[in-house]
Amino acid sequence: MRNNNNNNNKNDNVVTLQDYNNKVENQWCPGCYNFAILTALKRALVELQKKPEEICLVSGIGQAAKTPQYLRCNYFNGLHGRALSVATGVCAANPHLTTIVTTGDGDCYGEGGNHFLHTIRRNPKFTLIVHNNQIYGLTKGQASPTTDKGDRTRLQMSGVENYPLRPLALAIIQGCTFVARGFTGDIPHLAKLFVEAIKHPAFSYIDVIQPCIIWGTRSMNWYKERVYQLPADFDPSDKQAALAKAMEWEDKIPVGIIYKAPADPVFADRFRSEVGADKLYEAPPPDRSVIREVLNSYC
Amino acid sequence: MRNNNNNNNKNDNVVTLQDYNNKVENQWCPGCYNFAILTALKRALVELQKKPEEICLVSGIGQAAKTPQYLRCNYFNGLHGRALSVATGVCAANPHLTTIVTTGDGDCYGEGGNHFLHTIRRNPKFTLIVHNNQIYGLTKGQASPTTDKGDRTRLQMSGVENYPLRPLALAIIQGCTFVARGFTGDIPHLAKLFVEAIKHPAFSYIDVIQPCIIWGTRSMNWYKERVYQLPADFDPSDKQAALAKAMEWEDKIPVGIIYKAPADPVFADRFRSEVGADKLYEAPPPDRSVIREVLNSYC
Amino acid sequence: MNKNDIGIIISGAAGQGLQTVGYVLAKALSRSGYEVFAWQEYESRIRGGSNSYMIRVGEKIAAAPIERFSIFLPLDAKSRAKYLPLLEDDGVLIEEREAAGREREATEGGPAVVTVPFQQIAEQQLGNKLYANTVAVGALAGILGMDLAVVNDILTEEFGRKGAEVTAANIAAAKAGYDLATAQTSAAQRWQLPSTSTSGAKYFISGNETLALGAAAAGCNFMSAYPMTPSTGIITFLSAYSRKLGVLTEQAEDEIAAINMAIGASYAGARAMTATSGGGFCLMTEGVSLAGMTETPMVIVLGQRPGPATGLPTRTEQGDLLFAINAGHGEFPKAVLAPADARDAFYKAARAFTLAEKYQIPVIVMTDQYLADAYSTIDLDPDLLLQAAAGAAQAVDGAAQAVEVAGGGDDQLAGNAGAGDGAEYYRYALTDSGISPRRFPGQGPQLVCCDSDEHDESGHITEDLQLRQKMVEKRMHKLEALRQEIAPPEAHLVEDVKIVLLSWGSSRSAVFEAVARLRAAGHKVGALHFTELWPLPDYTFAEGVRYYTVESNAGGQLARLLRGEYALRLAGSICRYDGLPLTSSYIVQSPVMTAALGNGGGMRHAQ
Amino acid sequence: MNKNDIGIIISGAAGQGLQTVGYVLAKALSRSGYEVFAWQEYESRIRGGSNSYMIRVGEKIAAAPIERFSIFLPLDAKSRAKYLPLLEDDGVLIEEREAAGREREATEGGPAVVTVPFQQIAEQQLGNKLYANTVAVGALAGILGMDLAVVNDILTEEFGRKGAEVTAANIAAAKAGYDLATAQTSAAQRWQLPSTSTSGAKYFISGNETLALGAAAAGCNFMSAYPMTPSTGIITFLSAYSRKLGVLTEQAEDEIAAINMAIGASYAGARAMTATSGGGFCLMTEGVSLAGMTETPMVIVLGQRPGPATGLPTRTEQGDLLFAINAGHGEFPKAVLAPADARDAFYKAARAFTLAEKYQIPVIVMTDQYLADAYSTIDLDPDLLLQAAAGAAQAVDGAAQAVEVAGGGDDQLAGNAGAGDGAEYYRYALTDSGISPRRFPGQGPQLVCCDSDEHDESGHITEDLQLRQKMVEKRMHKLEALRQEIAPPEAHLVEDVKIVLLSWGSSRSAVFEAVARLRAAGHKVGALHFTELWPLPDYTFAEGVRYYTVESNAGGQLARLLRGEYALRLAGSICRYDGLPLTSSYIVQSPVMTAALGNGGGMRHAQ
Ligand SMILES: Cc1ncc(C[n+]2csc(CCOP(=O)(O)OP(=O)(O)O)c2C)c(N)n1
Ligand SMILES: Cc1ncc(C[n+]2csc(CCOP(=O)(O)OP(=O)(O)O)c2C)c(N)n1
Ligand code: SF4
Ligand code: SF4
Ligand SMILES: [Mg+2]
Ligand SMILES: [Mg+2]
Repeated sequence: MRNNNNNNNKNDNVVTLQDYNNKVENQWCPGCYNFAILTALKRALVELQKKPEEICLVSGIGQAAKTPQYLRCNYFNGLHGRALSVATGVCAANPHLTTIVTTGDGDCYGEGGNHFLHTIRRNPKFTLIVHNNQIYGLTKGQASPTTDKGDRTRLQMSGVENYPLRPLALAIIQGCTFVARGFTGDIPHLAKLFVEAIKHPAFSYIDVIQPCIIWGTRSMNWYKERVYQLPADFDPSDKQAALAKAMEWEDKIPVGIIYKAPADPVFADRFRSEVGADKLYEAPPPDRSVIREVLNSYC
Repeated sequence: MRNNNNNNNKNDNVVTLQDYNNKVENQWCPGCYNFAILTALKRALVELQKKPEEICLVSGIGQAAKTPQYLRCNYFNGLHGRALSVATGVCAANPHLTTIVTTGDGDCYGEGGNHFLHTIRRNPKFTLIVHNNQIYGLTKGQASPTTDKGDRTRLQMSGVENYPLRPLALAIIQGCTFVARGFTGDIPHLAKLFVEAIKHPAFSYIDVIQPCIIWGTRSMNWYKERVYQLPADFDPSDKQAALAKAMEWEDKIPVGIIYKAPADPVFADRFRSEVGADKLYEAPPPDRSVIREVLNSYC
Repeated sequence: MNKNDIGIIISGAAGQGLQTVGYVLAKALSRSGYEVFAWQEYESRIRGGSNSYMIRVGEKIAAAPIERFSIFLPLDAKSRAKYLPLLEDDGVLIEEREAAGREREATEGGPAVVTVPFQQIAEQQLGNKLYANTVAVGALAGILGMDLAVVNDILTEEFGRKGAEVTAANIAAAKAGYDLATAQTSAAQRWQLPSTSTSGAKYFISGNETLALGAAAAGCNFMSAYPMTPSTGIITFLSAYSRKLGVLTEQAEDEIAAINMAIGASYAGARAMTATSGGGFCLMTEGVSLAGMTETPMVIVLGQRPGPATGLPTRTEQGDLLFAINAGHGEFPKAVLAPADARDAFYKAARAFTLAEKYQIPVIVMTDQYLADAYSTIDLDPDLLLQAAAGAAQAVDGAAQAVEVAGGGDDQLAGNAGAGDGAEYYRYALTDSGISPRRFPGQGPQLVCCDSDEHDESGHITEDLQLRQKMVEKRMHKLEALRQEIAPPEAHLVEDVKIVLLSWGSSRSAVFEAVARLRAAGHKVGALHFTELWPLPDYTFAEGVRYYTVESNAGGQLARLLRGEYALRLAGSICRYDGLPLTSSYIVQSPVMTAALGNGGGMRHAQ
Repeated sequence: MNKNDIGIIISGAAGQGLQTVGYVLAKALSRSGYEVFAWQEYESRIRGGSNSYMIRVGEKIAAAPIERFSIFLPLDAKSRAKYLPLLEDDGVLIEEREAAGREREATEGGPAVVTVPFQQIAEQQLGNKLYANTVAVGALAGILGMDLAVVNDILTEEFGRKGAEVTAANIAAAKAGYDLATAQTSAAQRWQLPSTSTSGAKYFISGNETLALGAAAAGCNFMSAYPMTPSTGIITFLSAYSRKLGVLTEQAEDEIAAINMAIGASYAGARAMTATSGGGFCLMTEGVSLAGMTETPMVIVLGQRPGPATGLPTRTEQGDLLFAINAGHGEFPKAVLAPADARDAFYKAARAFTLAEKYQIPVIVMTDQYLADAYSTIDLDPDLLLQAAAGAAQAVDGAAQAVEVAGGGDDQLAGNAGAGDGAEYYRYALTDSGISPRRFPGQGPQLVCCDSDEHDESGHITEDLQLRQKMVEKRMHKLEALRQEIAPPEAHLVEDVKIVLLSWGSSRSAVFEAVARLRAAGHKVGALHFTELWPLPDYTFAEGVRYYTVESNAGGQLARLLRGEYALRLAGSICRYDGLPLTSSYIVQSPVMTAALGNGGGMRHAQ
């Protein structure tokens, strides 16, 4: 009945990959590229020398959203589509946690589309990782918002008719200051992106190409033939250029940091500095005298 | 108990403004710029010589969403945030109606944000008119997604902290083929935009600047000083240029058709052509023999 | 004519300043030491229409709405026509003679008329029409025989920030109205209040405000919400006092975000709340279920208004009782509370947090537009405040407490669960009480894993169906202890009665007033009033009594609930569903009541 | 050992082809003329885990699940270990000797073992491991003594599109398995089915499929939905047959869009439906309320699964009854139906549309994972089909019909309402029945105005509170006529019994089977089964009977509902909430049943 969360830490203070392993049976299909994301994420956390108890993963529902199960750390695995809202609440209550959302394209852009739009505007300090397999994996192969036009699925039997969502461009428009695309075909590069994103002092976002080997409409090879790394001289601070890159698909698919700008103040920081609050579970309720003071204005 | 919907048509077949008048008491504030939108819309419908019974207005909840009450025509005034979904259903059931959504910035971009994203991708043939007063009017002055950063409202007393939504840019990214901005300070121009939008053979969208004289954070003058019409040589078919224009705000605010592209096939057309269906209320249920045929595959 | 319980109604269009007139007067009355109860009726628009601000005042009054009034001051012709029928024959009508379209309907034996040309005075004596409303306030103060000094104090507080000149002009305006009204002596003396002596601090405050303050006092430090009448006032209040009270408030993009943010914040250690009305609550129900499954404490305020759908957005109703109790898919424990009035709202808010933290459940607090917006004079006892805060504080360290409870169960388990840093920790440890040790992520080396799927003790997804059964039982088991501490209905004069009225939430004062009136008329009637509605505690209903529910809805939802829980046989329901609050007159004069009393309408005279 | 009612269980990991093995076998059995009932248990994952496909077959069987089986064929070691305890002692275990980690547990007197090296045969005789599953099908066919020709037909139908070669190989594989199994004669003969004669067309079909087809037959031509287990199969089916059946299907971005699209489509004249499960239903509740307020007919399928929150997404439960009945804020009429089985689902879907159109209300059809996924042999009578279609057709011109009903009321009104093109038209005309004339926008010059706010007869927003009251009464009044035509519970052997089981929805077959078993053991037990749950009709429960509810939930929701509606006193509830469907064994052996019978466990032997 229990999956032991025992602290695997050795006595020294160095965090290793092993600290992030747990004994939970993985439910993904053998060969699924979600494993690549899991590996890259663990490597990034080790590189950042974050302890499991400092991490808080938040997810919704779907294959991608199962990620927190397979990584020894704090997590909240909530409702389909709502991970961004939960994570915003987590950041509000405790800014010291390294909060990371692991979600799918259906979870984040479909059911959760409205939170995707508005969470970016709110700019809470956490990292959003979208496992974009362009399909609804867990529910057995319906089109997601990013499924390409014309692709046939288990539900869209004669082909998807909708224009595909371009999430990176949306994020740029919404004022996101760290927008990247990763690829499960290149784990070291992906891990590096994760490190950069987590280090970014504001909301950061990575859409990761993660072919679904069961229901996916495109093979790993299809992506491999198109994916290219942004050249060294690409300037991720140029918003218009970034927008153009963010719309690229079909023939060539850029990966890397597509847009990066100086971070704006993050959600709840102003409240925190003005009130002197830190972790909300340590905040005492207001003194009776304060309550009386407020009440007295109603005399 | 009844607001008479009596047909005001004279015996000839020419539609006049009067055909669109009804006797319903208007609940907007005297001087509200929603009246300008109402006027422009009536003029556009007259110019298009549409009969009231050919029109179907769909709205959500808010001041803007009251528009259908004040115009003699068919309408469905539904839930806050859900007008786009209802209108999609209307188009699916009856493509012969001229369907128009009149909604507010809170209704459409806040509560209804997810439908805004995905309805555009679906491309149903109707026109979306957003009365953008950058505020929640009906609920007495809370920030909407388009309220500018730093503006103080009844709820955001020390100023809005969120990055404002740029709805026109979002629409372009989502594949909308008719994207315009209108201004209640110029009714003839607004009416012309409405005419163009309704004529567009796919989903069309106009965001209309409509200062709220009660709760608004910017005055009509503030807008008047900044609004300019797109020059005649502006090419609305250039997506990148359109995106740049769509992001313009603060100092200069362009109005007019910002992006226009050839229309893609619209929602439900493929079904309709393959099935030979037209108005769904005229479609007979499948013949018993067809049901038997399907059942027989389960023998 | 009862000078100790006077009804005043002021009417006008939205945007006319009606609310300021009413509020200044009511607050001045309250400050003067009277008991004041004020409520409003308004349309869903920002300008125009016909609204009213109603005040009931006296030395000792029932804090309940009434149907007819003794003093009427209309600010415009349209609302004058609408509300004039509510004026008592022996009342007084204060009006601006000059206004167009107004016919003097007062006749011999009918209401007295006091003429005060508000606008003319404002313009001619004060140089600005804007002061007309303050002239009206002064006139009302005159009729009521108030001490103008108190009115001046309130005016200074209200207009002080607009500068000394504006304040002085307002004070002069009030005096002008006062003088003109008192000059018309015969009419004016009719409704002069008896003098009263102020005793102790009294607060003139609304249900939304007491609820918000009660929540903050109980340690609420995070509120996310999406605006929706009539609950918007709660986040508006907490935003205004955000820094002072230490409450982080956030307007969400929709109600789904609002509840999920609150759940996230609570998971990470905040005391979190959200507030909405029916339509928004619909959207939150999945989140309520999530809070139930993940055992995340949180408080949801459901400010009811008449449905279905958008309905009548600014009116009142109690139409969501069964929906709230059964809200959320699947089965999980929750508590549903419904404050009786603004005072109770303060304590119930604190109680909601206490129950939420203790049982790690969602708690729904049901109010309605009437309760949310109504103001009343409350004499809050600081010691009672202290008690409430202490009650809440008891649960502040939810984690520690839960560990103790858990310790009562399985020793080996408690050993693990309760141990300090570095030990094994199971968020959903199976315990005797069903309550598992709660910790917050980042609080120590223990990992806090919460899951929306069915999970094992550590919080990981499980497909073990035996464990599933145990987890259901663990969660549902919390309901049993919770039920033990839920308050039974408040019994009001139920000894030896043959008829008992059953009611819930905001209608208490109206129902108890109805009981008083019925008893005064010789009928043996009592009442049982519920403010804690789920789970319902064991309760024995006296035999040989006819039970009637009194509800602000059409479906008789309380009746259905009580039948479902107690298999109680009911004699009938008195239901109101026109958007207005229940009043003692409505209850007393309802056909069901009349039939119940078997006197064919003996109570049909007006209040 | 009952050769006329054999239980077969096949187990394996997700992705192993388990479903194909089971389906081919079950369909072949059905085609052979037996009654077949097949249901599944699966985890929420795409590969791996331990799933099972279960078949009950005989000449005449109860279409209900059972707990133990006579034939067991595991496809992997893990699931073998999990399900072996379910094999009867006199059963037969068919297995691949070679597989690693398998210990022969069969002993003298225990299950017979038939060894069929599926993989080896597939590889060596057919050149491809992929055919192993078909070898297994053949082995099962052999044990059951089936006519291989029927199996070959099904294989041809299933694999035909992959080419002649693949089909031929599959047929050869089946034969190899068949031969090897029948060669091991003693074991093989144990469970040979008696021969049967096919009579009439029988369909082997699931609840999701019959429900979808019933909807289409009733004229449903628009369906919008968001994928959610276990309801996804409905839109998948209608998408596959979209062109043939004339149903426009659309995957929405979320459940809120799904229901609002359907409402829009219905307003404009489509017959619209959506389907979801608990979490998605939460998000739809505001739309349900909108349909109630705007009087827009629509059908919502709520395929239940164990909650709360995400719960056990692929298992079964009846945990949403009270939530569904009370769903949506405010008060409005709705109907809630719950089909008893796949056959009933076909008719109930049509009935749902009929009621929705006639009363202009939302109708909720409650199924669950068990009913949605279970396949059974149904002998659908074309005439009955016709009747259902006709019943639906009766309401096809909802407008015309409603006008007639309206005509019964206020003559002057009906004159207006019913008049043809060009006349005045009031969408919400107040009528005696509460049903107003429905037209579609664009159908004629009449304007069709619908409002989510409280509205006047023309559909425009009103703040007239007297009209509000009338509109509430108009809407609620529809409930009364609706109640008249709601079916009472199906009475099953209730004459002269002392114990009656009360049940609802998908559990009928299991409950009736339990009744049969109890009666066979000499207990006077009957059953009342509900498939129409809201509004509940007038019904008189016999006195002197102990009533027990039987439910797939922990809260005893049917009990609470019946108490609330009938003030019925109940003796107890038999509840299952481990995610598995109710079975006659579960009911018969439950402690509550045992106590009820007062025989201390006399029925505790296994089925
Ligand atoms: C409210 C709600 N609606 C629908 C579902 C069913 N559901 C679970 S996962 C999922 C789609 C997941 O797609 P994606 O996010 O792309 O994740 P993937 O499985 O592809 O990684 C859906 C529709 C649900 N759990 N809750
Ligand atoms: C589900 C739900 N949430 C909240 C509301 C309350 N509400 C009504 S209108 C509105 C905002 C309207 O803003 P906008 O769309 O900008 O319209 P405006 O009044 O400014 O024209 C809100 C929050 C509601 N009716 N329903
Ligand atoms: S279904 Fe696709 S996304 Fe899901 S685990 Fe399998 S391969 Fe991965
Ligand atoms: S509140 Fe603002 S938007 Fe609403 S009617 Fe008044 S001026 Fe117009
Ligand atoms: Mg996906
Ligand atoms: Mg607005």
